[in-house]
Amino acid sequence: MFRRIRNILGGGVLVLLGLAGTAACEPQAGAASQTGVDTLWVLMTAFLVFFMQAGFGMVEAGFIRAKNVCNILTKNFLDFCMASLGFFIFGYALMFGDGNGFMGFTGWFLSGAKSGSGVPLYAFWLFQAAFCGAAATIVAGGMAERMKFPAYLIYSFLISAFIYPIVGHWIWGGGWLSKMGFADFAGSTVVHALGGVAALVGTMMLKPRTGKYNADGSANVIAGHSIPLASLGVFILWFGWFGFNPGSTLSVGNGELIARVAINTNLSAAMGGIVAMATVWKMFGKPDLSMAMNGALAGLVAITAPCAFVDPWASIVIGAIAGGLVVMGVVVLDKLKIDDPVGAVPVHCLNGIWGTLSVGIFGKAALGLAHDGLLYGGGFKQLAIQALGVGSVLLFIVFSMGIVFKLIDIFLGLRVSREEELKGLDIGEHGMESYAGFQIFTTQ
Amino acid sequence: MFRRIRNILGGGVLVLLGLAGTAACEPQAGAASQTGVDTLWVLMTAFLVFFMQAGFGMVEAGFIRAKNVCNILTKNFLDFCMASLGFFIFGYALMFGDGNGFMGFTGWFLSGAKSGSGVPLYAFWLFQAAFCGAAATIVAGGMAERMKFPAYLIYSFLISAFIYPIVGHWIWGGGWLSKMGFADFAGSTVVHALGGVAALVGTMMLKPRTGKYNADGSANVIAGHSIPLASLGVFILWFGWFGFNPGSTLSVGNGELIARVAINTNLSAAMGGIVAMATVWKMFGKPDLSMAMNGALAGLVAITAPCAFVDPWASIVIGAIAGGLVVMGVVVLDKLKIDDPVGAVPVHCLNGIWGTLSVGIFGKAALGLAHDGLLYGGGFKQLAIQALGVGSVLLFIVFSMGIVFKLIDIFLGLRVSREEELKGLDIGEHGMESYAGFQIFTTQ
Amino acid sequence: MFRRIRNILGGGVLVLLGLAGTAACEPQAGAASQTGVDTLWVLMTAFLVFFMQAGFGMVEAGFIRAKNVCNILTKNFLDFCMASLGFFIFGYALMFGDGNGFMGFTGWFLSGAKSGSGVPLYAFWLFQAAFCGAAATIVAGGMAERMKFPAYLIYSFLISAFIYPIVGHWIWGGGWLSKMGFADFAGSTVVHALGGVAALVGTMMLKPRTGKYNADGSANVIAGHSIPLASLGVFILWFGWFGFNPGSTLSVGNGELIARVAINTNLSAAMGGIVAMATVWKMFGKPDLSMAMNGALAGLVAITAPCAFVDPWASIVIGAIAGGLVVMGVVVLDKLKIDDPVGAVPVHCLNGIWGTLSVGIFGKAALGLAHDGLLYGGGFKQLAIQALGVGSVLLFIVFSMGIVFKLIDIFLGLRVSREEELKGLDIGEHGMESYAGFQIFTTQ
Amino acid sequence: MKLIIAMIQPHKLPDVKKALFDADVHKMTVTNALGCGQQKGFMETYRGVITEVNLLKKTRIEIAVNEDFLEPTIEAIIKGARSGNIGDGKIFVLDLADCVRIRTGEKGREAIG
Amino acid sequence: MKLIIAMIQPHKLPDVKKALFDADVHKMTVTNALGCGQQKGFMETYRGVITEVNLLKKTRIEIAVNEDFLEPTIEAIIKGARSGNIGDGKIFVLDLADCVRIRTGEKGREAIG
Amino acid sequence: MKLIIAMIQPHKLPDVKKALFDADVHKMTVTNALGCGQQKGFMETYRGVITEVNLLKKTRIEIAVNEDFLEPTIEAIIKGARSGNIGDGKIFVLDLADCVRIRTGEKGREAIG
Ligand SMILES: Nc1ncnc2c1ncn2[C@@H]1O[C@H](COP(=O)(O)OP(=O)(O)O)[C@@H](O)[C@H]1O
Ligand SMILES: Nc1ncnc2c1ncn2[C@@H]1O[C@H](COP(=O)(O)OP(=O)(O)O)[C@@H](O)[C@H]1O
Ligand SMILES: Nc1ncnc2c1ncn2[C@@H]1O[C@H](COP(=O)(O)OP(=O)(O)O)[C@@H](O)[C@H]1O
Repeated sequence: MFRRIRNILGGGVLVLLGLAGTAACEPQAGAASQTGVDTLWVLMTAFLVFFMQAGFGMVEAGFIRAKNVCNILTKNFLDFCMASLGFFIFGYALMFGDGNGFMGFTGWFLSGAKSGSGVPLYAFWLFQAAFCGAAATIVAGGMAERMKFPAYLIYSFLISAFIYPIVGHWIWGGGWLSKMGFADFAGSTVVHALGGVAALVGTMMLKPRTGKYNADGSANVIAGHSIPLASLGVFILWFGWFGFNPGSTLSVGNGELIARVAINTNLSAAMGGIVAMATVWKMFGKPDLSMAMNGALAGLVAITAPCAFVDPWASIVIGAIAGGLVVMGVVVLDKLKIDDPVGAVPVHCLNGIWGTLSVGIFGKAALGLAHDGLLYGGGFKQLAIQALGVGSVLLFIVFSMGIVFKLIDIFLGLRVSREEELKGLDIGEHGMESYAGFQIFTTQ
Repeated sequence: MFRRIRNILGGGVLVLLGLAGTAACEPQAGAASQTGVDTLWVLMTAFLVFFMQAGFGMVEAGFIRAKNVCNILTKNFLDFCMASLGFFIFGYALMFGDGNGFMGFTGWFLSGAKSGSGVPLYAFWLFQAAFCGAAATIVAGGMAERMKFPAYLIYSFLISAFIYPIVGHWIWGGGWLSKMGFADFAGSTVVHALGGVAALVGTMMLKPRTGKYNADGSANVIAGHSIPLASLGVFILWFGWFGFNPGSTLSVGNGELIARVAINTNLSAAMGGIVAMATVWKMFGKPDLSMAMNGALAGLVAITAPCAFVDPWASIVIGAIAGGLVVMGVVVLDKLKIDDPVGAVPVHCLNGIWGTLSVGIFGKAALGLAHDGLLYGGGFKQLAIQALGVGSVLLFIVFSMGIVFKLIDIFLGLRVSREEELKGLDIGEHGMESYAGFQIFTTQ
Repeated sequence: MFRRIRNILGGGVLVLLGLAGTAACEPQAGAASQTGVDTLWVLMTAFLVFFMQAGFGMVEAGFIRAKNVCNILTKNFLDFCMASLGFFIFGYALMFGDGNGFMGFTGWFLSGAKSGSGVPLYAFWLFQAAFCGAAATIVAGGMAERMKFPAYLIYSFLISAFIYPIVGHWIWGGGWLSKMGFADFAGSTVVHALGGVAALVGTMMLKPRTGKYNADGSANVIAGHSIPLASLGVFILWFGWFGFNPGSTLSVGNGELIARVAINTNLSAAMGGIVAMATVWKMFGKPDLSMAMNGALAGLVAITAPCAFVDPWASIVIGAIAGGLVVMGVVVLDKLKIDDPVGAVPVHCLNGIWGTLSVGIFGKAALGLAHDGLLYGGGFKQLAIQALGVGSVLLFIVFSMGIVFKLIDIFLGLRVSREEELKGLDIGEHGMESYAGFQIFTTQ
Repeated sequence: MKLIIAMIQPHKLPDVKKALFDADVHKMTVTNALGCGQQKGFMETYRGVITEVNLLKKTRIEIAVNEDFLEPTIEAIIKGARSGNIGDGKIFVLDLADCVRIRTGEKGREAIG
Repeated sequence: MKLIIAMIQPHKLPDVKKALFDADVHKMTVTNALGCGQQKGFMETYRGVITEVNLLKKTRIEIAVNEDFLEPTIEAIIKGARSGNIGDGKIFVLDLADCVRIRTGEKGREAIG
Repeated sequence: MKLIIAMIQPHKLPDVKKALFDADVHKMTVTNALGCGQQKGFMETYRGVITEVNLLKKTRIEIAVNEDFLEPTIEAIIKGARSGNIGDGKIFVLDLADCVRIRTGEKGREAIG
């Protein structure tokens, strides 16, 4: 291997340099190349973001019944594959290609595409593709235990190849929102509000799971089949978020910025977990781990937009509010009889919105924001932009995903048959069981 | 995103630089900033250390009965949240603030706090906070399956906000032990001996689990409910330890030191696993995976203090001894009827001590130690300092944690009722099951 | 801690520098050392490769029956420990020591050993050792559910201490194949074809599991006991592969190369998953997750050799073919009544071969290859070398491992008794159950 | 006294329980079972092998009752479990020689309820 | 010959086994069950929804005995399983028409032990 | 009508099923059980503690048949389950007072098959 490297570093790389023609001026001997280090950083964090896929899978699987586990894991697995492909062929061009304020037009199949930052195109693409996959998979949880598999495949290709990239273009691709100074550092809106509201649309179209709500409107417990799986998943997500947010700097710089983003991410998550736990304990008499974990995720989602623009104390406040919001969200959804098995909507949609707005409240111009936030005397300027931005994204998604799901429903059907739902989608859709040999009550 | 970055790297960061005022002299164009790279390193390893939290959770959960899994996972999850908060408000100030040899007094809420190394304060804090969380969670395992949840919450806040930081100050915060030349590179004493002995105190106060020991003093098997979970956890811990030890260099330098720390960490763990497996096989006739895994963890704990000061062959010896020690430890504890469900005491306490002492035996002044170790003709100087250090920490913890647990016991009660223990803490404390639908014998 | 570092970075490291005598010329103040950054990169990726061990464990465990889970996990755990030890004592010397074209002779116990790249020896060793462990563990899956534990321990020491290093020397250690310009960037041949064919030899010697094939030659389903475990494992492997391939650059350079390797790795995996899913769906009527996951692994294995030498579009093609191959492979093996419980042979052997050959088809001299690939007008030159290389490795392994397994069989026996197989190896070999308390049907 | 053993479709358990409570039968023991009968199984496909699984998940209910409760209980089970499709299950009735309540040591008819 | 079926609290199984061995009854079959009776269930709370679970974990023991062993066995079970609290469980006795030992083909009384 | 309850070695289930089908008995209910009998258990060793596990995994089969099917069914079970070793298991036969097919409400002999 290393001998291969030798002559690559001899001939190869120079050639590469020639080919790729990066601006990076060669540092003097012995010193590391800045572009190299930034690429290392972007790749490492991209790997972490990729790993979140496992986190989503475990959380979603853990929170549903054993009879549908194989199905959700297949969706979760395939949507990342689909996203990689779709974002390679169409997505990147739409998101980062040259075009107008609404979408990009150049760089299909990455041919002739340009990197969106100082690092090489391929590294930048991988980082962005991992984000795209995350947005796609959020929906799986909300629509779990009753959505047809083929329908899901189509959905996941469409969202990652077209819908996500377009919104991404608005905000990160130099589109109209970014021009307005809308700030979403790592994707509270682009990834989470987008995925969360898509899940909301989808779960409402699907209708609740059989047996979730009683005639009198009261809800039943449909307990998740594996708390350890869910808990592992949450830790993996938290771990991955350290790639998601700090990596979004796309550059190491002198370390100040990445350090700030990292500490804010952690504090908000921790506080979200504590507050959610306290709230649910107070409201329902028991410290419910599933809620505490949702709370931490809520904190992570909320801090995603502001993480670079706020001080640690602010991230604690943002996380605390997120933790409360998520519990309320879960309760309200049940009141509205909207059945979201894993809490995708309260976590990603609700707190995606909250996080985006919080930039306008706690953000500091000194940290690179267009205007100071409300608390720093910047008035409502930034807050208004934030509201406009997230609002228009929500509208766009409700509209576009509404059509997508409707069409799929008409041509394929979104929901499995009642029999299949009772037997479980693992047997129905995949002809296999997730826990062969285990004795499991499928009475619910 | 990247456009945001642009103007951050334009305006923002410069401002940041101004604000933060790091010593880092700007490298010439094209070359990566050393501070930046060190920050990248510290953050990446901090993320790995954070991920160990998942490892602890899975190991502890896997080694106990299914009926208490949700409870231990909640403790494990919440204690990290608590640690983040407590270490932010009080802990960091006590540990790294200016003060006397016993504790620091400045930098509450990090306001006005200074970084303890070349990297930015926020990065340094995150790395330290992750360590603090690890120390706190060790105790959960030893006290598993019978400790009240609220009692645990209080404990975990106290240890991470006050007790751990004070000990940390002595050794890493410029306190009296560090002044004496006591060497604990990555925390065999600070984290592991501390957590392990706290677990010992706690488990002795709690008394054994119902049905663990028979009238005749013989012990019963209370088998862990999921070996795969435990095994996954051990791999995650091992993986995280590559952040725990190498990251403690807090700087990349020319790579020599981090490479040495990494190889030592790996060799000691591997050897610990092999020797523990061999020992248990010889003693009890079967190769018991749970012991082999404890052996690897023992090797990791033991090498944590010396990893920077010894040669690879020494780390193999250190690991081998650790592997033997852990098996003996488990056996002896059972003889003494001290019920430690997951082996927290043999792994963390016993080998934390061994690791700390081993510095005085195998350590080399040439590698940055105050005095050469016993084997390098340095005589007992270093060894004595090591013994004194770990000894005083043990005393301090036995004393302080003894009081903490006693007070909690008096005002809240430490242990759940016998009925609740029989039914399982998941139902009793959290009103939910960890494996809904699964048929599980709860006859034990 | 950090104070320790201070004087290390003061005195210590300089000493280290002296001792280790790396060529690295000191960069000017403020700039990061290139060697340091490369070491950081190699270590981080080595950690990821280590983590793959967990992935292998979970995949193998998930795909077999509950009664044998503890056994496979013990094998998987111990073989890494064995590999660390064996590769330290003998392996490295044989692989990277000075010697002839067939093997190296110098550097036993790393004493006097030289690093194979610009990074310090210890970092280089760790990276290589993690690879060695991966090769060893592949076999566990193919021989699962019926191989004696002691037999496995011996096997795993032999392969990692002697057989793997010799092949490694040929290709990465400056041996005869590397001299010929054989290109295997990250180990499609060295690690995967080698491990896969060893698994083939082993599983054929062991004979199929009782009840796998009927008198009439038809096969029975022996379902894996936990799809979530398997799915988690696949994600961990994919995650780890981002260390496996990009890390094999052993240097960050200006980022171009590591970025290329990373994107190729991801695209091939994603495409492999999609195609395998489609194929199995078409052939057997259901989208089988276990196959889709095997497909992604197949894509990863296949791209391992060419990842640095091809363009993204090519990696998509390579992955697609790999996805199809793996399904065919599984089907054919069943026809031949070769019982490979987890698909080790189709994934690692078949696609290790395919990946190695693909270099000769899609590879570009401009990217550091000796000759242009078939599609770039280089004719069959490179392809012939590739075929020769992988062919001779296969021969060598079939021969050497054949002897190893035969001898073990004669002196210890390879296979457990029929009774033990029926009861399960967990109880038979380890005297414990993997899921204590759970009700599991062991009727198969 | 009789011991009633019913094998039903798992997802019918909630309905059966409800029907039994309405017929105020409040005591029962439920176990998890696999059943093989007229109902045809499903095709399992795994790693390229297809087989029919004909042992299907069923739920088994045991209820000890006094004679006067026999009919109402059977009615209730049928009411709750019947869908009209193959696989609805069976009810078996056995003579119960004796019954003891462990807590009190009571025997026979009083011990049942 | 009789077939004794006992539903007990899971955590009482070790005691019951001990009591049975003392009464030298060494053969039994144990299954996992859910029971519903006087004993009130527990409140399950999950993601903001609270429901009562009234199917509680029980352990079901089957023992085939000859008449002369009937009483001692019942005694033993009561001895081991009784706590005096609601939920202790029940013992059901059925007439056993026949019994076969698969290994030897023996029938009737000899086959039981 | 009779109710046959057989406790067999788990790994014998496929053979027993086959034997039953050949004797064309196609309906049965299977449950997972733990058995304690002459067969000695195995030594469990975990974290330095060794204990004997004497509750071994067994499979429990319930088959309701009409008299004329009784013998053939017992034969079939023996044929499938017998290995000649201790632990092969037992077959218990109970009188079945009544049988109802939930789907149709049929009672007695017709309901069995
Ligand atoms: N003779 C029998 N003995 C034991 N269990 C039976 C018998 N007949 C039916 N069962 C149980 O009843 C279930 C439903 O029976 P099945 O024949 O599938 O439907 P139906 O009774 O509606 O024709 C079976 O799966 C089996 O568990
Ligand atoms: N009539 C019955 N039929 C079937 N099982 C019963 C019956 N009565 C009690 N059981 C079983 O016995 C268990 C204990 O009964 P319960 O009424 O709760 O306590 P107790 O018998 O002490 O009043 C129940 O959970 C149930 O499993
Ligand atoms: N008297 C009995 N009552 C209940 N179950 C029994 C009885 N005798 C045997 N069994 C069941 O049959 C199984 C096999 O019995 P065992 O005595 O081990 O073998 P064998 O019957 O060949 O002597 C036991 O594990 C138990 O489940």
